[in-house]
Amino acid sequence: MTLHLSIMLWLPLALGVLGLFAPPRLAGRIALVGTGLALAYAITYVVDFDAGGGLQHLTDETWIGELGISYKLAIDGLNLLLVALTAILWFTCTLWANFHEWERPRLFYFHLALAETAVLGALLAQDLALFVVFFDLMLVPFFFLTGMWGGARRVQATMKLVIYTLVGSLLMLTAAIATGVLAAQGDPALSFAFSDLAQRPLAESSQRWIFLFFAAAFLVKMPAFPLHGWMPDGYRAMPLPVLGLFSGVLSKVAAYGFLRICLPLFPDASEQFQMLLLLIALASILYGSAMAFTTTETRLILGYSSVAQLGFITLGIFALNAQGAQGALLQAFNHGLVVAPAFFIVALLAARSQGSQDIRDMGGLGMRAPVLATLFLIVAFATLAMPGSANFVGEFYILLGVFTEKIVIAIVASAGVVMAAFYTLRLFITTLHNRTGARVESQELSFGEGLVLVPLVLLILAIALYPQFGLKRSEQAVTRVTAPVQAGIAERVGPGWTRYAPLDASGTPEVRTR
Amino acid sequence: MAIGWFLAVSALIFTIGAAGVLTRRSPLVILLCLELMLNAANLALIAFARMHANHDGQIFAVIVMVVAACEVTVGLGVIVAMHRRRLPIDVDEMQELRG
Amino acid sequence: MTSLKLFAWLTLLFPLAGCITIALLGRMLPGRGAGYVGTGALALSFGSAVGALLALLDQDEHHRQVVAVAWDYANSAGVDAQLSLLVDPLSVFMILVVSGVSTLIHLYSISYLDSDRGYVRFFAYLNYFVFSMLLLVLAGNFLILIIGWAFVGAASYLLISYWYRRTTATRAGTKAFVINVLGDVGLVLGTFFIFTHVGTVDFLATFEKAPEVFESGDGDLTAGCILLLVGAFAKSAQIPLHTWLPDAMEGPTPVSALIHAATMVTAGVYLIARMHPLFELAPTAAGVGAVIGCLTLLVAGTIAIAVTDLKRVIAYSTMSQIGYMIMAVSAGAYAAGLFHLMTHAFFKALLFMAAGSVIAAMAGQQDLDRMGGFKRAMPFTFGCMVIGGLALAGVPPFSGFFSKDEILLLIGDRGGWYWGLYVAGYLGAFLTGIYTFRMIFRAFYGEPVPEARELEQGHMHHPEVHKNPADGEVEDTDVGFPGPEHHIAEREPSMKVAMGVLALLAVVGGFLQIPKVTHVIDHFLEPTFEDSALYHRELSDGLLGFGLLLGAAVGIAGIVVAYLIWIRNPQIAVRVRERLAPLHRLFVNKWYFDELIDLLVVRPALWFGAWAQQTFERVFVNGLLVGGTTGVVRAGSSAVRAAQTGFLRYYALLIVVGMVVLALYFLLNT
Amino acid sequence: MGEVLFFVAGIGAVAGAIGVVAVRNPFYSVLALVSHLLCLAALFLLLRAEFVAAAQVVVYAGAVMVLYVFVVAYVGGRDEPLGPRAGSGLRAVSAIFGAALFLELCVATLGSGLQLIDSDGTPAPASFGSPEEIGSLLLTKFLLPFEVASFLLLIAAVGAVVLARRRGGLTAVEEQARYSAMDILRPAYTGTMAEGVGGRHTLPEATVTNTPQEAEDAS
Repeated sequence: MTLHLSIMLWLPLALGVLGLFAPPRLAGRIALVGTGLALAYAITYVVDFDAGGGLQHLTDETWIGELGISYKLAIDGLNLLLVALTAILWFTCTLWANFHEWERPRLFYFHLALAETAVLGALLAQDLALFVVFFDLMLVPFFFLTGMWGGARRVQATMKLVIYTLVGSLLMLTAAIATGVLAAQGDPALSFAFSDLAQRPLAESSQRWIFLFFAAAFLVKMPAFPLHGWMPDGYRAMPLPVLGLFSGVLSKVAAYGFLRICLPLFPDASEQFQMLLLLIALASILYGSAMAFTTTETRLILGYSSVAQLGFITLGIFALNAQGAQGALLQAFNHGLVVAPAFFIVALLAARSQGSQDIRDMGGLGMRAPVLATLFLIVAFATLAMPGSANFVGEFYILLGVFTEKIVIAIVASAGVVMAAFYTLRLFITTLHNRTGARVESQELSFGEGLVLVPLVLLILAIALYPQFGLKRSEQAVTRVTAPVQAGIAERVGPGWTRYAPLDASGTPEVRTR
Repeated sequence: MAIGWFLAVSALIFTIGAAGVLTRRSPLVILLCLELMLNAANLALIAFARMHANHDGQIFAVIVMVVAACEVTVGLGVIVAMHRRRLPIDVDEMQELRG
Repeated sequence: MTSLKLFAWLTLLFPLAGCITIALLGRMLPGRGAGYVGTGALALSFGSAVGALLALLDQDEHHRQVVAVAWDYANSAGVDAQLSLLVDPLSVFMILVVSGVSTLIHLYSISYLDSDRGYVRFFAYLNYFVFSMLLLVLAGNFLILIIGWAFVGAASYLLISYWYRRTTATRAGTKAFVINVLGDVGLVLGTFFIFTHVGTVDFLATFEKAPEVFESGDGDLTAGCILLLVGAFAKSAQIPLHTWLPDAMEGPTPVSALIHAATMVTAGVYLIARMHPLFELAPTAAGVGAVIGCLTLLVAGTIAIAVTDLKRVIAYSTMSQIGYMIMAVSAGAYAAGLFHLMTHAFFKALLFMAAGSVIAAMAGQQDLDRMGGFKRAMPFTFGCMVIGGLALAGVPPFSGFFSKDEILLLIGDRGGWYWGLYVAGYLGAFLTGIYTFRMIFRAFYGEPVPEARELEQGHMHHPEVHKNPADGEVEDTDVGFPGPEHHIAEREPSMKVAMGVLALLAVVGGFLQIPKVTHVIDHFLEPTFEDSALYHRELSDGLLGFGLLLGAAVGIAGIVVAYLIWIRNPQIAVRVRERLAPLHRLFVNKWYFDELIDLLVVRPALWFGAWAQQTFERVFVNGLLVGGTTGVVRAGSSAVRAAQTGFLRYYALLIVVGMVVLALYFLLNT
Repeated sequence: MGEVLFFVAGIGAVAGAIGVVAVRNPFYSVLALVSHLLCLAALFLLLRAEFVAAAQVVVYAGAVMVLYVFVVAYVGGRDEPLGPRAGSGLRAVSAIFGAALFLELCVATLGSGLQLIDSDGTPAPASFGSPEEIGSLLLTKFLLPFEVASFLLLIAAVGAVVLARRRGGLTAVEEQARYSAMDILRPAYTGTMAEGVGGRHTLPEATVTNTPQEAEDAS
């Protein structure tokens, strides 16, 4: 029972509130201190993490006793990487924001800080109700950040975003309440803690609709095809650091939700709807890729590529085995780490071509900017999951996981890898290479821009050299998360249920690890 | 005199006040009608206090008077502000809430 | 043991260190500093490779497979990938070839690219490429192999698109990269097929388990091996994934020499040789490889006769030669295939360097139609070109003769349908003779062109306006094109040294393995192929003698035909072209492979993208889903809005009504 | 005596109420309300609520109504058309529901079956409803509501001043451009209390005169 997680969780918000009362030009610095302290905490957790232990740094207090809602926070292998990702990206995005002028800065940084607290809360929560509260709280700051500091047509974009995600959130709220109430039927004490819910399996019929409700909420947030209608407008309108955070972190919280809630709590439904979710993921991959190589707006290319990448992550999750989940988790971390600098770079490119977001107006931007070009190259290669990047390891695990379950889907999905190579290179070449665009001025990175980008890129390189760092820390958690589904499948089909089961030394197919 | 009579008078005054709120157009008069309704409630409260020989109802009435005074002050302030801004002193002219 | 591992790591790390040093500090180095640093790093790497060779030879015959592990790379959830190197005769052989040839090509590039503004970038890329290639051949498991595989693809892209201001170059780079990624995906899926059965990605463990797990001809193994072949074909430019290689000639000539002739494109050969325990268990897959290799060598040979771009002729020749190698290793002639890989690296790099020298003299112009008569102006280049050409055509005693003929002999020895491949191989050898000397005769003989005349008088030709030779586009800035100056071998000692060494190797390289006389390669590689059923084969003397004679005759016949057509009587060429117009059109258009792939893959993908963008997104996502949602919300809100009249008294009435109803409810309930 | 008084006062109260609603001129409405309040005070006395009756007369009929009269005089006590602009249907519906409300109230109170409803009430001590009793209750049992009510009055007074103040200071557009946390304490469009009572117009002018030199002198 420690206070540390609570401190980490509320620190950004506390400093955000402090910033409200500070002079406007100090607000950004104060928010930076808040995110920096959270980052320091996150680093400590990552270093301190015990790969073999379960929930760590547990905080468990009764919040609303009558409803069985507790204030329960903990770190485990499942959320460790994402907490680190959140802290890293928030710090860099705040740093980025600090180099720019904002209207009403105090309010801006306050919302930014509030958003970090909300996301960290959703990730750390070990109680379903608490998760739902924080998950919905995430929407509030992003509503204001997009609506007040956004670009053209921000009101329309905000409305779309809010309506889409609110519908999802309402479904999720209903489903969460139903989960708690239905689970407590045999047992009088209502409880929303994940650990309790996991021990009170639901009937298969109720699992089914509850699962679909949760899935809808998560798929909208990701966004997955065909629920991505808010994405183009939203991505066009969001101010840049916010966009990096939204695409880099928020979509991952949805993927995390699948792993934390759907798989362990609704194993039967997960198995039943596996094919549906796999097909949605596959459609996201193919559709997102196809859109990414036809659209000419830089932000949308990255946006649709995110749709495709999240398709891969979903694919990994619904392989329903440890390899797929492991890959999905690693990929969530990697994609977040990659997409944020990609958005920064896209913003830099837009600034160098007089604000245009269209690749047809760009070209030759790399001519006088070798550092920018190198950074973009590394980020681009990581985005397209080139082997050697940690993204590749993630995709390798994902495809391997799906391959052992549904071989055809894995083979079709791998077409997405080829398409990713094409659209990423297209983005890279049409902006940095080729003939210089008419209104383009090639210019090297400024010091501040380098300060934000270089550490991120170094981090990408570091994790590429040693992806085991993330894998080792999450292995136990993903095995635990997929165990109920695997147990269910094994029970139904019996041992050696797939001919692609790994063999043990004696050459007989071994039963999958529980 | 039986308590029931007082209550009947209270009900009558309350209804008259409500009718006034519903029919009059001047916000000033509407405020007056609200006073009527509050006073009707006061009368009922005091009647019940007498019925049980308990002071609580009277205290209630005093508090209601305070609230009524507050409401009057703020309401009149609004009317004065409206007048300052040369807005029509007519509730039918104000349809800001129309969807 | 430890010194062997150390040398292997050093071989790998020197180019990486060189790349990082050049990238970070290159701009501070004066003049050709970056070039010297890059070449120095490569020379150290080659030294380490030699060290590794010596250390390996010190090992006992049966302990020549050493795994060097650095750290866990991805070791969880059943996957057991470590960052490990497999040092055995095969990989040491490969690192020797790669680092050796690379060092020479670096040396050549020091002068050749001297006036390019991207000098530093070029050497950083080139070092990165060598690092990647060494990683590929040293990889100790599938994951690391795939990483090296993709890294060389990326390096290849970067170097093809090196003159990034040219749209032709960036387009060629994209094409190469995408096709290579396709190969990566094939490799990944192939790995899955194998991994799901053997449960490990480590090479040695896989090879050890494979015979236990798979029966010969197992369906999954065949599928896996064919997918591995997809990777090999994409990288080694075999039909139908070869279309990127000719386009890759957009890159600077040293790049063509190093990546697209000597090293990277032969990775497919290495892959099949490395996977030989698997391919021997999946004979169908091996057969596919042999047939495709054979087809490629014929198709590429025919195209090489027809195209007029100097570098593309050599590129198609490369395709064709790799066809021989793929055919060889697929048919079990491992040592012969790898031997040819080595000799090919020598003479093909030499040919490209010589071609680069000619192109420099032509100020970037690559069209054979506009060349001629360079023999007197560039004697050294001419000499190198002829040595390379003779080696390529397989004229004894040049290196190509021994390696190519050993391949064909071993294939003929397999018997059965392999006889078809045997015959096709000799047909290909005949074509090789023709196109090689067509190229040499047209560039060096005949009436000297103005550029050649100028050079004879001691002046290099310099165009007034710099243009992209591929599409005539004028270069608009000072970066991203070859630069104003050009450098030829006759004037640059470093180019001369590099070409001279390679010419020497192209002449004597074949003596390493003369049938019945020397068996250096065979013996050296034996530990790797110890368990192979096809490795230890003895050829009968009759076949051997007949094959060697036939090989020499076919090569020389090709040269004679070329001489008759292009020197003796140039009208023959025109007449043949007219007589066989449809065939010529087919060859010049490269058998329409580009068009076919365009029709089958690119267009449908683009069409789907456009459809998704313009129709689906608008109608379904925006119209139905977004529009539907907002429509429902809007209809609901307008219904509620009708109730909002804005009249204060109306709201008051609603309150009264509510009160009445509520009171009524309670009254009725009591 | 009690009955007579009840009927006189009751009829007076109802008549006053009808007067408030029916008269067209707001000024007369106020006067009618005053008479209504006085009659009501008499009814309070009959119910032995002496303190409340007194407060009713002094505070309500006296102070509050004076405020009304002032405002009516300030705004201009013009006659207003009684007919509603918004459809006559509203009027009919109002009448129906008004009548229904009255009926329901009567049924609810008179038909409730309360035992004491037909009596004169529980016998009470002589001191019932006296200022002492009410006073001691207000300061003991009902201390908190009492204090809250006084605070509410204070807020209402301040609010009225803010609402009715003379406008000055920043223009609306400028104010809207800058939001800060201080807005919670001093919302936009409000200005300062000083402005409200018509004193200094803007705060900055007053502070600008404070030069560093003066500040030093002051310390």
